[in-house]
Amino acid sequence: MIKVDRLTKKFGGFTAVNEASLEIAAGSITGLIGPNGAGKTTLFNVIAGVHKPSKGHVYLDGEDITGLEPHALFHKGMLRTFQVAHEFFSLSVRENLMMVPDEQPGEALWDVWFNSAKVRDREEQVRIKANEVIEFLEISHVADELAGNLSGGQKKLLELGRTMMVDAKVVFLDEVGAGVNRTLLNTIGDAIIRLNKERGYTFCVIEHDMDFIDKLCDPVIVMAEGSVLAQGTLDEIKANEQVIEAYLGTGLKNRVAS
Amino acid sequence: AEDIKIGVFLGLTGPLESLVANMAPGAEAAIAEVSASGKLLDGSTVTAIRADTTCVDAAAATSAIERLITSDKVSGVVGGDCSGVTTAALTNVAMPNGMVMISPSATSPALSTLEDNGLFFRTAPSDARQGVVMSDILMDRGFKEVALTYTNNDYGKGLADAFQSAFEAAGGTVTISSSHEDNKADYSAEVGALASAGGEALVVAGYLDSGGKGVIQGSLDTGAFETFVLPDGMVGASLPEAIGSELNGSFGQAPGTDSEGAGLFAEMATGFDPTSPFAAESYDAAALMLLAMQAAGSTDPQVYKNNVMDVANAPGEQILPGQLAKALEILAAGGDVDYVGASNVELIGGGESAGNYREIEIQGEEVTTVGFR
Amino acid sequence: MENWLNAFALLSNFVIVPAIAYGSQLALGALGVTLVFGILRFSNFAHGDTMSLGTMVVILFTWWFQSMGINLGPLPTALLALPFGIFFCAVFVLLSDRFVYRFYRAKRADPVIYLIASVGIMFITNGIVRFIIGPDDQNFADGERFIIRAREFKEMTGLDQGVTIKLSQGLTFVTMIVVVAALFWFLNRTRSGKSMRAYSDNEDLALLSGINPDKVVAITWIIAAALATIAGTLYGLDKSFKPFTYFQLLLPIFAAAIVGGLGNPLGAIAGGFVIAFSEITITYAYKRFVEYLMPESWEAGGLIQLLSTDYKFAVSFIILLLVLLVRPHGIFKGTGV
Amino acid sequence: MSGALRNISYFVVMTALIVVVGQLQSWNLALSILNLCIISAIMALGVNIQWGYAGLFNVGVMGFAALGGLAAMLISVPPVQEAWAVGGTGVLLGFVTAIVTIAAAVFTFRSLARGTLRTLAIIVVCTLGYAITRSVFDPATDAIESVNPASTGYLGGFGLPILLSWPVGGIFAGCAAWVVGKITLGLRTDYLAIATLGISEIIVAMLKNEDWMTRGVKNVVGLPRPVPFEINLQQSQWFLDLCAKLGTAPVTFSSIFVKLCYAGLFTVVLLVVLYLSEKALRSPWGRMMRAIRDNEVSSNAMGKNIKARHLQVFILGSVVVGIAGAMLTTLDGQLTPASYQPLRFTFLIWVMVIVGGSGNNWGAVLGGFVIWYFWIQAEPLGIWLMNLITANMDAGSALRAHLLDSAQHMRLMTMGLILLLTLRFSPRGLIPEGSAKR
Amino acid sequence: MSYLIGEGMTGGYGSVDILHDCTIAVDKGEIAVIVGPNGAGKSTAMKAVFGMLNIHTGRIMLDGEDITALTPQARVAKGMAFVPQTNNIFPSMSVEQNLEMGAFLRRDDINGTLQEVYDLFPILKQKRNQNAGELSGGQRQQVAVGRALMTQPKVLMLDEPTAGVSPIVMDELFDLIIDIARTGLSILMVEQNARQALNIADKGYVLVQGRNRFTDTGHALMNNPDVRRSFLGG
Ligand SMILES: Nc1ncnc2c1ncn2[C@@H]1O[C@H](COP(=O)(O)OP(=O)(O)OP(=O)(O)O)[C@@H](O)[C@H]1O
Ligand SMILES: Nc1ncnc2c1ncn2[C@@H]1O[C@H](COP(=O)(O)OP(=O)(O)OP(=O)(O)O)[C@@H](O)[C@H]1O
Ligand SMILES: [Mg+2]
Ligand SMILES: [Mg+2]
Repeated sequence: MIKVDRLTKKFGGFTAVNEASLEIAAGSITGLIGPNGAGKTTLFNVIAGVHKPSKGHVYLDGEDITGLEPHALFHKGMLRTFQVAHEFFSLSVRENLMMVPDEQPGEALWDVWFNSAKVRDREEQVRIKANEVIEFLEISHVADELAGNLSGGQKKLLELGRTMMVDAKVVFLDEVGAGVNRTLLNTIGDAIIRLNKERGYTFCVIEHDMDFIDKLCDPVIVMAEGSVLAQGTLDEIKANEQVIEAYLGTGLKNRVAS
Repeated sequence: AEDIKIGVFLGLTGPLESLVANMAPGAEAAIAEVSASGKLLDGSTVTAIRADTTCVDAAAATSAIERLITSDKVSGVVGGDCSGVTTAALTNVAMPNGMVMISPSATSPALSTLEDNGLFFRTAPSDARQGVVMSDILMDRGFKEVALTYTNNDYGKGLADAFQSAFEAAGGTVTISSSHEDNKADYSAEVGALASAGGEALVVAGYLDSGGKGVIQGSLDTGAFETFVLPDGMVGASLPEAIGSELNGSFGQAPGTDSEGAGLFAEMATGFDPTSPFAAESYDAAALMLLAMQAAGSTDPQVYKNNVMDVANAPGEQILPGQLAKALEILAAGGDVDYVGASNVELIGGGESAGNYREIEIQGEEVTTVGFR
Repeated sequence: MENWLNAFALLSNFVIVPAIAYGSQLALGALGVTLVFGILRFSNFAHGDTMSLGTMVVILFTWWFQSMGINLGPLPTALLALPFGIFFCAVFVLLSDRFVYRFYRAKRADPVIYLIASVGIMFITNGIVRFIIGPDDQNFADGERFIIRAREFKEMTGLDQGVTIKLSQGLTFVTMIVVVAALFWFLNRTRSGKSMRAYSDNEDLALLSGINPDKVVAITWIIAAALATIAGTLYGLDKSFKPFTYFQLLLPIFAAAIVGGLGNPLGAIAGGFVIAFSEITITYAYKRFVEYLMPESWEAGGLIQLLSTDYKFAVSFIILLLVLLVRPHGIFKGTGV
Repeated sequence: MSGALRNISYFVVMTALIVVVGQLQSWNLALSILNLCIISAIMALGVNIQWGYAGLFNVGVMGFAALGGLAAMLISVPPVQEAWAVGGTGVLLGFVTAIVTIAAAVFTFRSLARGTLRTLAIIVVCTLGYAITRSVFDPATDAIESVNPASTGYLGGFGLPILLSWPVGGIFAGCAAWVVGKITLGLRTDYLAIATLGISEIIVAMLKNEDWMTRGVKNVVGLPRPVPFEINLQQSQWFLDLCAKLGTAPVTFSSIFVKLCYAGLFTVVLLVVLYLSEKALRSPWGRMMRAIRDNEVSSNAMGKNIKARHLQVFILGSVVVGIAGAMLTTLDGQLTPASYQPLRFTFLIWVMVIVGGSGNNWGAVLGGFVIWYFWIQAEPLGIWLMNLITANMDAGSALRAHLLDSAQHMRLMTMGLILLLTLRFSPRGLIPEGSAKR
Repeated sequence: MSYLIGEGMTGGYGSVDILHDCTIAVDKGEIAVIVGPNGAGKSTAMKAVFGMLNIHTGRIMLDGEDITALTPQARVAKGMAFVPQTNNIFPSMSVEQNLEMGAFLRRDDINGTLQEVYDLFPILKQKRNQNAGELSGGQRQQVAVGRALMTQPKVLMLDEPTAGVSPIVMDELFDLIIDIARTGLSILMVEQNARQALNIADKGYVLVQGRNRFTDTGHALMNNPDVRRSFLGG
């Protein structure tokens, strides 16, 4: 579904992504892991059109989408979350979700001024959808709170919630789990699996929580220093010496006995 | 006897505020003089009420004069200053309310033809006349080629246009005519362009404490010009004071036939600079208005508007600054006066100053009158 | 050869020297704006009037010194009065911070609120200055006026064209260099300077590092007041002092600070020069200059002026636009709110 | 006090303030203030659309208002036949060559590949075009400007009803906004601010210096009015009859009548603009705009086309400002290019928006009213204040004289104080964003 | 009495209280961990302890001294250090300057500590001259923790220090925290990687809706099935 072909991204003299090539199969939940600074987020940003690549191409279903604007990619069914939450701070939580759906008649001034009925109908549908998502993310009690006043983890949930507002083809999740309560994260994981199974969404997930990766992802791609280091099932990856050294480590050295 | 109020409607804030700082007290001096004399309309007192034209904001000026006329209930308005706000105030407020306005400084030729129901007068001559006078002075002094800079408002532009056509008609050449904006940070660009165009002298149709001064200073410093031609907005004691001996030899003209009125005015002025441009005209505007009331025996603008021309012009006894009490007496006795005042007022046509000029030259760092035109 | 020298002298006299002097003046003003923006993160519209307030105090002290017969010989007496001006200006600015800005800081207000509040302060300062010294033009320069005069230059070199350099121009230029160097050193090398940068970067975290925000703010204001007074005084010495002009100075100063890159001291200088040079070079009439460079017989048909001085302001803004289109954050990358 | 109640009470107090002026000073003054309050409110709405909805820091308000003013003049003034005769064709030809030049430049840009050649070709095309344009344009404008310069010296306008100029003013401003937006909307806040400020200065510089079009600093006075002239009213019988019936003096009432006519027209515009703005703000469109303002990166990722939306809102706001500009010139009855000063036309409007409460239409309207009211009333207030202070002073004292003499400068100070006090007590504006909503 | 106590804290950001009589304490050489669902008030409690938020009842005691009225910067001078959950770096200062700012109040030579931080987070040494705002999420987190370590505090408060850092760095961080605690410092941290954190904790707090729900030793909480199911992800 997504094919990344020898993609390079440089910031000044520094190469954040270096000739990375990978593929995300349609219908898969692909994990993307790697040490801090490996270039995972940068890769996402290039795919999603936030950064222009220095070299290389990105294809969506065979179509070259390199360098398209993010809003154009959204219309092609590609959604993403941000590692650092990018909430709309002066909108309420519900409004944050309601602004997402595409081609709302209420976003054209003509309809707003002269076709209120149509606007109202659609608005009602969107509101229902938003309430479902809020319910699911267990943030009903802050549904009317300004998003800027949410706790760190709630913002991450909202970030995820926005991708659930529309029917997407492929969703990129950048560390949705960081800062999210583990019990809730399990529920989120279940939802992702369900969306994947029932609706056929493709996911690409960056995470540092191996339990979460374990639960969801197959295959897993490991990045290091801008390039793809390894690829395979999680078990294969866990056995990979290089990956252990660069990323996974061997656990706590000096545990305290209580 | 009543308590008469006169509006002083000038740009107390805004680009002309530094000139107005001397104009408003000028007008108030005449008002105070008349009030103190106790001879106006059986011992009426007169008070001045200030209002701000802002010089540039027509909307604010309109509201300000609206307040003067409809709320403070003034019997006449001395002002406005800048032509833009003056026309707005006149057409939108003064005319509908039948109020007399005497402007000390709106010199735009366009005001001559504006329909005013006989309510508008001015003690400053129209630029058209001054342009011709200035051209004559230059020709007589043998200047054939000058550079010209003017402040980019109706006063400067009007004067520059009038001068240029007169000068060129007389066979002179204007090497460059370029505008400058007042109160700006720097005039090097203007000086550079003027210097490059060259000329025997630089005509500066600006204001003496603002862009005009800046351009002269810059030209002297860089050695671009040595002689400057100074029209009324540039004539005042503060200019040679600020610039110093280098200005000696520059010349120009200002309204007035003899220096007597101006001299008297200078003596009586306290707390403001009587030689500042339009200060004398302001005094005259106020004096004229009050004398007209006395002549008409009424403070109703619709009545006394017909007396303004009479008191301003011959026949009658000549009245100088400081002699307002005398004039009031004469008028009360049914006599006739010819108000000369500080700037030698002579009104013609549609109620504007005839434009008699004294030719001045800067000698020994002072403005000296060297002749009359 | 002589023609070339003459041409160069001509250009120096009418373009290069004035542009450098004017550029330095703008740069000094822009430094104050840029500093407040860099540390306190808002565009301070009161800066022009702060300049006029500081200068007013300097003038009053200068007059007092002059009346007592104290002077600095060839240098203007105003330099002696400068510390007093800075002191009073700083007191005023600190008071305005205490009674106005501090409240919004506690509220975490939007930068635009500070901006509008600074408009309020501008009006008030404006009123105070006109109240004390009046709206008139004031002269307070004394001492030597010129470093070199056009006439002397011609005698010295035997050229047709002279070059004038005023003492005030020289002073401004030197001061500008010194002030920028000092500011740069202060911000990057001293503890206080670093704490100021940290504060501007992340106010909360600055607290967590033990930085006292009140002190940072106070230092910023004191430096801004000093910069304003110095800039205002030098400007007044070179031109003259008139409150309204200082208010009008605000625009080119902001333009300079922004083309240079807001919040960056070097940017203020670059910006000042960009504005000054574009104003002067584009509206200069190159007729004489070209005549020197061309063969004897050649005579210029017109003034060879790219644009009339009517559009002087417009020109500097067009240049500004062009710069911003190429470098959206100014010449030296500035910060943006 | 609940939010809604407080907001209503603000408007009640504002009305009361105007009534007080009517009672204590004069109704003429009160109406004159009211009319400008309405115009200010419309301008503030325009700025609020840009800043409050979308966070676009447009400091070029002055330029758009000036374009509106230009429209008022061009639409209403009768053409100057003589000027058209001597220079009309030249000017039109000049426009044609200018357009051809731009077209040629665009064509060159499109047809050549990126590189030095293209740059050079474009420079050549532009220089040539500029030279040719100037060579047809300059003689024509010179000719026009020398036609009776003291009273005309320009082409005049179209001699149409001046009311038509209000929408046209909006269109002028909108077209300019399109160009400006295309160029500058990529810039961030303060940089956008100075860019728009610069453009507005350029627009005003053109109005001031292109005498063939606007008479420049010589002003065009005596524009036709959409309402009757007071003098005519004072002479018409029906009006005198009406006065007799109402028992008022014809002179005073004629002024009041005219002002009421204006007030009626302005109110209609204000209500229409306010209705449309409110509707837009409370719609998904408004929500999207606020989202864009909060975070461009993520709203872009949510499928919103930031550039297009910014351009849209920039144009909308500018149109509103342009309409208000045309209305103002209509009310003044003259086009005074020199009166377009940033302090008055840009910063004052900004003060209105912020004091009123940015992001809230009612706030912008209230801000327009409050600030304009005090902008005018600060003068008598300042004088009154000074009189109060000096009341107990020795009549001859120099300090007293000085204080009274400086009263006018107290006007700005009073304004400053009012501004700071309002902001102090409602730091997010009198009617903050969102307060009327939930 | 514990070294640092936030006792009976009640308060919030505006009119609504977020914390309700919440108590958090940590002793010398101890590690205390706060866990709980998102929005429970964990970060709020930390801020309250650091004086970045008004509490209307309750008090904060440090080493027996009531510091409730002190400003945050004064608490820093008393030897407290805090890594907030968000906005925890100076984005337009370089990594090294960020670390230097941590040592702002120190007058002694900071090079030793700087070296220790670089040893702990080698990537930061590589990036020392880069602006912190240009770092990856995990790298920023390392800068934030590094900055706090630079203060050489007596109490170290960390709000989700391991969010977004890779497993290997997380392990090292926990190792370090244990080491630090052994030198006699008090450590108070919020964690969502709760099992790892409780594993090394002497004391654990479970906060729900601004109230203390469970308080016990780390291991006891880990082994409490209720806690596991509801808060630790099973
Ligand atoms: N704007 C930028 N300018 C310069 N360098 C950058 C910029 N953005 C990222 N980098 C560098 O690129 C590298 C890759 O960063 P990226 O954010 O992609 O890492 P990551 O794999 O997502 O790490 P993490 O797991 O910590 O989020 C990092 O070393 C970072 O310092
Ligand atoms: N600045 C603020 N203004 C108003 N309310 C806030 C603010 N910050 C947080 N809140 C509210 O306070 C509650 C507690 O927030 P807090 O940040 O303490 O949660 P937390 O326990 O740290 O959660 P997380 O694990 O998600 O970080 C939340 O419901 C949040 O909406
Ligand atoms: Mg990342
Ligand atoms: Mg938290």
